[in-house]
Amino acid sequence: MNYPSVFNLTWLIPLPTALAFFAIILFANPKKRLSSNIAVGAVILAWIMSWAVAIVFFLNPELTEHPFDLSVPWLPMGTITFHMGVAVDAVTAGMLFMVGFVLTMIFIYSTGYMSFPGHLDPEKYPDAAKEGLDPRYSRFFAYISLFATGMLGLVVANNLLMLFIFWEIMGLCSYLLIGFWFDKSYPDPKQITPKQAGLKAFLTTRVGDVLFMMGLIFLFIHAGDLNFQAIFGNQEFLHELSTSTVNLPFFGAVTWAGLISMLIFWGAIGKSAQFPLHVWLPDAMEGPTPVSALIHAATMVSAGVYLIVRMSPLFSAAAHGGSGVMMFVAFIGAFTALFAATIAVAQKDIKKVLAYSTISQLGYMFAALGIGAWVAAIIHLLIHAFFKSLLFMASGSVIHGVEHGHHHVHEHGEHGHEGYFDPQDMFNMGGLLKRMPVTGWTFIIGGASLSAFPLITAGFWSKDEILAHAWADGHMAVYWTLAAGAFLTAFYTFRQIFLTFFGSPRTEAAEHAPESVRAMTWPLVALAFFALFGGFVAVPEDFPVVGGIASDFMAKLMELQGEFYGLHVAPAEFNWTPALISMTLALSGIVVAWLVYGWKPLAAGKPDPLRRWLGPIYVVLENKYYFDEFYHLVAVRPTLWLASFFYLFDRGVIDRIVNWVGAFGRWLAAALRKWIDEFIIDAAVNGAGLVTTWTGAVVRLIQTGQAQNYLLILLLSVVVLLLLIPLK
Amino acid sequence: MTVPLSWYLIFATALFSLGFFAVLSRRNAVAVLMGVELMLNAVNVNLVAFWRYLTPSDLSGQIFVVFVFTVAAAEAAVGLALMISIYRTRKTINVDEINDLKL
Amino acid sequence: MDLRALGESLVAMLENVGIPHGWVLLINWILGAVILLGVALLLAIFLIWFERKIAGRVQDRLGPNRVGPYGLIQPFADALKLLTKEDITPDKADRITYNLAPIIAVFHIIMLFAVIPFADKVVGANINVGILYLMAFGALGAMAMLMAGWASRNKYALLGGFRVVAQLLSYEIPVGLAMLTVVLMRGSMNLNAIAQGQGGLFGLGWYVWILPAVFIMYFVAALAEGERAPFDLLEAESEIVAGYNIEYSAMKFAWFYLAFFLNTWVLSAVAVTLFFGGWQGPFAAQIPALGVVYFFIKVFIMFFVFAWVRATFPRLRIDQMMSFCWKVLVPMGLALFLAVAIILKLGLPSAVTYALLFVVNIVILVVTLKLLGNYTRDLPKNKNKRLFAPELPRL
Amino acid sequence: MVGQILFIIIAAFTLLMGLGTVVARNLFHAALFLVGVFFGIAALFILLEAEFLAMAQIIIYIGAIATLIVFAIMLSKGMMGREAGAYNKQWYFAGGAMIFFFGLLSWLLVKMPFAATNASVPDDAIQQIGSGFVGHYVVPFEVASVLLLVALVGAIMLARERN
Repeated sequence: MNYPSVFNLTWLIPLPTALAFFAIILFANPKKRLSSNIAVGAVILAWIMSWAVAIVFFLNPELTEHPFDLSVPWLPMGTITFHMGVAVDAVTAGMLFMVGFVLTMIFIYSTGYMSFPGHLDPEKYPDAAKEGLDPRYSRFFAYISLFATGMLGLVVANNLLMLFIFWEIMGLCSYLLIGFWFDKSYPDPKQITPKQAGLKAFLTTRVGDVLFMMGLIFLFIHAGDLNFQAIFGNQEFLHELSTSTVNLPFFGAVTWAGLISMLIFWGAIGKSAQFPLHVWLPDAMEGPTPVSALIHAATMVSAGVYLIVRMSPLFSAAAHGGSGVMMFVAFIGAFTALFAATIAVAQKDIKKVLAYSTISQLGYMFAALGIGAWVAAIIHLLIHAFFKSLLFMASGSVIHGVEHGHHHVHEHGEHGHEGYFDPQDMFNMGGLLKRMPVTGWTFIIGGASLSAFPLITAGFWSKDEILAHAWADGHMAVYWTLAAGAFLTAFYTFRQIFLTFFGSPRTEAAEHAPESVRAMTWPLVALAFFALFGGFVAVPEDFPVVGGIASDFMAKLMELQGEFYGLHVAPAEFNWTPALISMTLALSGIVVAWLVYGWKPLAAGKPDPLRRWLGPIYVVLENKYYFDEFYHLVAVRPTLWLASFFYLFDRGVIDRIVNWVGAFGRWLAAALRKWIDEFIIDAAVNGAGLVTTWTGAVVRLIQTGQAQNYLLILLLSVVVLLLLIPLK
Repeated sequence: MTVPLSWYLIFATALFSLGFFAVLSRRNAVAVLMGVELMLNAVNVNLVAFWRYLTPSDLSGQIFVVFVFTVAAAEAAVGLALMISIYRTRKTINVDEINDLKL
Repeated sequence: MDLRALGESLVAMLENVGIPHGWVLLINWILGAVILLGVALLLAIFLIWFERKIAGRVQDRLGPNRVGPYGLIQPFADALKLLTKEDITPDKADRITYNLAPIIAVFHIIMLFAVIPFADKVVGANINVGILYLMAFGALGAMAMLMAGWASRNKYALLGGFRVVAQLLSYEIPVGLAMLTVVLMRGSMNLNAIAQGQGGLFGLGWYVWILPAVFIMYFVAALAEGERAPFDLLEAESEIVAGYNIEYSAMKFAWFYLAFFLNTWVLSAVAVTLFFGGWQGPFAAQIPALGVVYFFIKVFIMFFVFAWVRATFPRLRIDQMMSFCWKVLVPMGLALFLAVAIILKLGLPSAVTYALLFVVNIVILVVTLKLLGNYTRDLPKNKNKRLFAPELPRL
Repeated sequence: MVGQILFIIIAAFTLLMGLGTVVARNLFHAALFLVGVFFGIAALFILLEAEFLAMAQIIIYIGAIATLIVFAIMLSKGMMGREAGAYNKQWYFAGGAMIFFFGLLSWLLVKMPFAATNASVPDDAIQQIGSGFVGHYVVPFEVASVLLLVALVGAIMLARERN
């Protein structure tokens, strides 16, 4: 198979950003603008290369039959040599297309966003305040460059070990970036600070990652290799894995395939913030908004979905072997989709709504994977990344604007501190569409796409595909759960839009909010393009009217790739019933949102009307079903209690034993010193010293200190050695 | 290939011996350095001769000669710099007057 | 008429006489060497006249015009004069080295003639490391001048010798980079193969169209390698009187003079071979003798440009010259080399590759000139900076 | 036959130059003799059909190393130390040892059997060397380049005037 030579660039894709990371931390750190220029330049290079690879792949669908794979030996381990390398198949190409572009947009956006933050005291950082940039501006770009390396590396990796390494790099970056403003604190002690949020995210995902690594180890024991094509190209091996069983305590006999895929799925649950490990993602919104867009919407959280997509042959083998793991995936996905959507309804923080919406949308993807709708999951993954990063970045722009408005009022208006002002609270906004037209309209486009506004948005096509599959394959429970989720999605999205952009400003800050700088608005426009038209790569062929004129090349490509991996994904037959139901639900969600928030805009200081209507349910939703409190009770408290118990045990029992042993040893040593040390050892040491002195006095005569003299002796020794050859 | 391999080897041995003699007995450090260069060249001749006569199809011999070139270049640069530095502090580069190895 | 036939018939003739093959080859080689030597010496005589004539015209004079028609015999008269002059060797000079230096100076240039392809197959030694050979024997020139400078026992000569090392070794790097880029382009170090690779109608395949920036880099560096103005710091009479050859007189001086002109001619010949298609021209493939004609025409045009530059530009300061090499030419050369290597590795169709190479060359050239311009311009931030001021890092 | 004569001429020339390098009292002359040795070795390389190495030998040894040595000698007149003898106290002993060493090694080499082949050099030898550097020997090649860089920086640091 001859590959287009541009594929040789693949292994270079993660490199520019990695170099940028080192260049920034080692050299460019003191120069803020230089750092951001390095990072943006690197990511643009990566973008160009990834698009080159992706587009060449799209133009040659026959490559799905021969995914590109390039390996070099890496770790020799006994008889097995571990290879590292890169691979390109349709999934990789799609991901490269999305990741490269979104990363670039977010990097550019960040150059505008990371201005001097409101929570810092300008007098403490005079230089940074004068420049108007965050004091840790360079560090931010170093981190996101490293993050970009992790994401691009994860996408192009051709084996699970490399994938895991990049996965963990992203985990580290996520921790560093969520806690980026680690010195920020709030007047309310119960509100989570960035430092705590970072720690929480890191520890929560760790639970999933440990299980994921166990899955990897089991897989490696069985396969002896972690290369994707080596594992998935080997049908016999997969079959064997799905038939051989292992006895587990509590669970009884399960197949190896089922166990491994379950463990790996837990990794994805942690990374993609699915129930029950979803708690970290909303709090991760404490990080800067580009980070939320980058990590917690477009790329990192979708890595979990990507992982399951990659491992699909294993999952389907497990399902064939009678394991319920696919059902579990579908259940977790569908449940999370609805569950997170309900929480999103009652949030007042503009980013938290989006965070829960992300969890919910990832749930859709997992549900799709669980019912075997492989193609629909990937397409929704790609399109979701575009519109969700758009939404996050637009919300960041809004926050920026409101914060600026606040400062404006603060400086020019009355000088008294009127208490803590939360620029992220939607109830402090309103009427922003007039003040920030670009942000507003792009946000509305993204929101429409998220709510699956029929026909003209990308989100409609991808989400509809999932629902159509659920209906066509007879997964009614999944279908109705997701459909209910779709209604809620439309509702909370437009609740957000009406609260933020329509009506009249509810605070002075909102009244004076300026439009953001161009570095921030242009990426929004670029992403809005994809949020609107990105869906036309996967319009079902038999969809009335539109199907005839739009394209579905991406879906076709993914189907071909699925065939190659032995996954038979037939496109769902078009059926009016589910399509009409989902369209109606989406539109009615929008209408309900308009009736509640748009018809009569909320006045300043008024509470959310939902609170009156839903009563206690609203309180439960507002508190996220008390999950944090529950975990605190179940996991954190017992751990702390155990720790203090062990501390006391350590002090009372173990330390005492150790001290006794020590005292005995000292007594013994004193006794021995008196008898053995003085008469035997000291005498021997002194004797050795005397002998050394005497020998040295003789031997020093041949030390002349002249290198040539020593060399001569060396030569003579060589001559003697040579003489030994003929004498032998 | 009318020249026997042993001629090259004897030639290289002679050159090596000359170089080694310079290293052993010249007083001036620059002359010692030149002796080292002679030795390295003798080694190169051996490498190339063995390559040509024993394994002409495998070019590792030539590649090693190139590595010797690099090392020789580095050696000359650092060696001369050392001599200049030593001359600056001790006003001599006569090797037998530099006997700091002896305490 | 086929020039190759001449050599073959000679070999056949000698073998018919009954001389063993090995000796015939030896005789053939020696004969070829003698012919090349003759060509080189005659050429030098003509070149001196040519350059003096051009310099005269540029400076609004007539140039040599007394001896012979158009002054053509003038160089012979000069040579005669130099031969009859007194041959002085300074008292304290190192005699052997002093006398060896001019010999090596001419010898290394004549050695270079061996690999220049005058026409297809009309080459002294058609070796496959031709470019390396050029660089290797080119480097010997520095040695000759160093010897001359040291052996004269004159401080100006010694200073000239130092300048030789600094200048020639530094400028060998851009010259080498330019040659390497061409080698990369052609995939061969054989000079004849490089000339053959530049076919195409009306010289469209010449590398100068594909790699214009590389050619410009080569040309500038070749000016310095040939010790020609504006880089003739080695014999800057206003600074070090006459540089390394200050003590030389009579015929020994003439040797240096000869080497200087032949060096320029060889540099032009290499430029023509690498960038202007060598002997390529209409019908050169059918009639090899035409190749020689084309080659000489091109080389003389190139030589004319060299002479033109020499007669026109003033001399640079030594620190400017060194910084120009290390801060402008070397980075530019590295960038070009890298860019060409990457583009060739992409495996695009050849037309696209050539277009891309051209564009990249122009871009690198423009960027270099732009940076250069920014340094030269009288900007406020450049107030306290001299152009190419030698700033050593404080460690 | 011609090859043998050529070899003898070149080898004799090279050894003579080598002797000159070792015995010349004037360091500048020794350096010039050294250039002669390098030249002779390059000629031997050509005789051994290693043209690439011959050219590299001239470029690196004559163009760079010898020039560097000559330059260093010219720069530091006081370093030459003419007043004292050229050899140290152990020179006669070293000379004897060297002659013995040479005789012994030559005898061993002549005695030792080497399986010389008559195979010819591959046509694409230079290409093979090139691809060897970026293929099988890429790590040593990179290490060598780093070594050169380190030597460059080190030499500058060492030779710099300190004040």
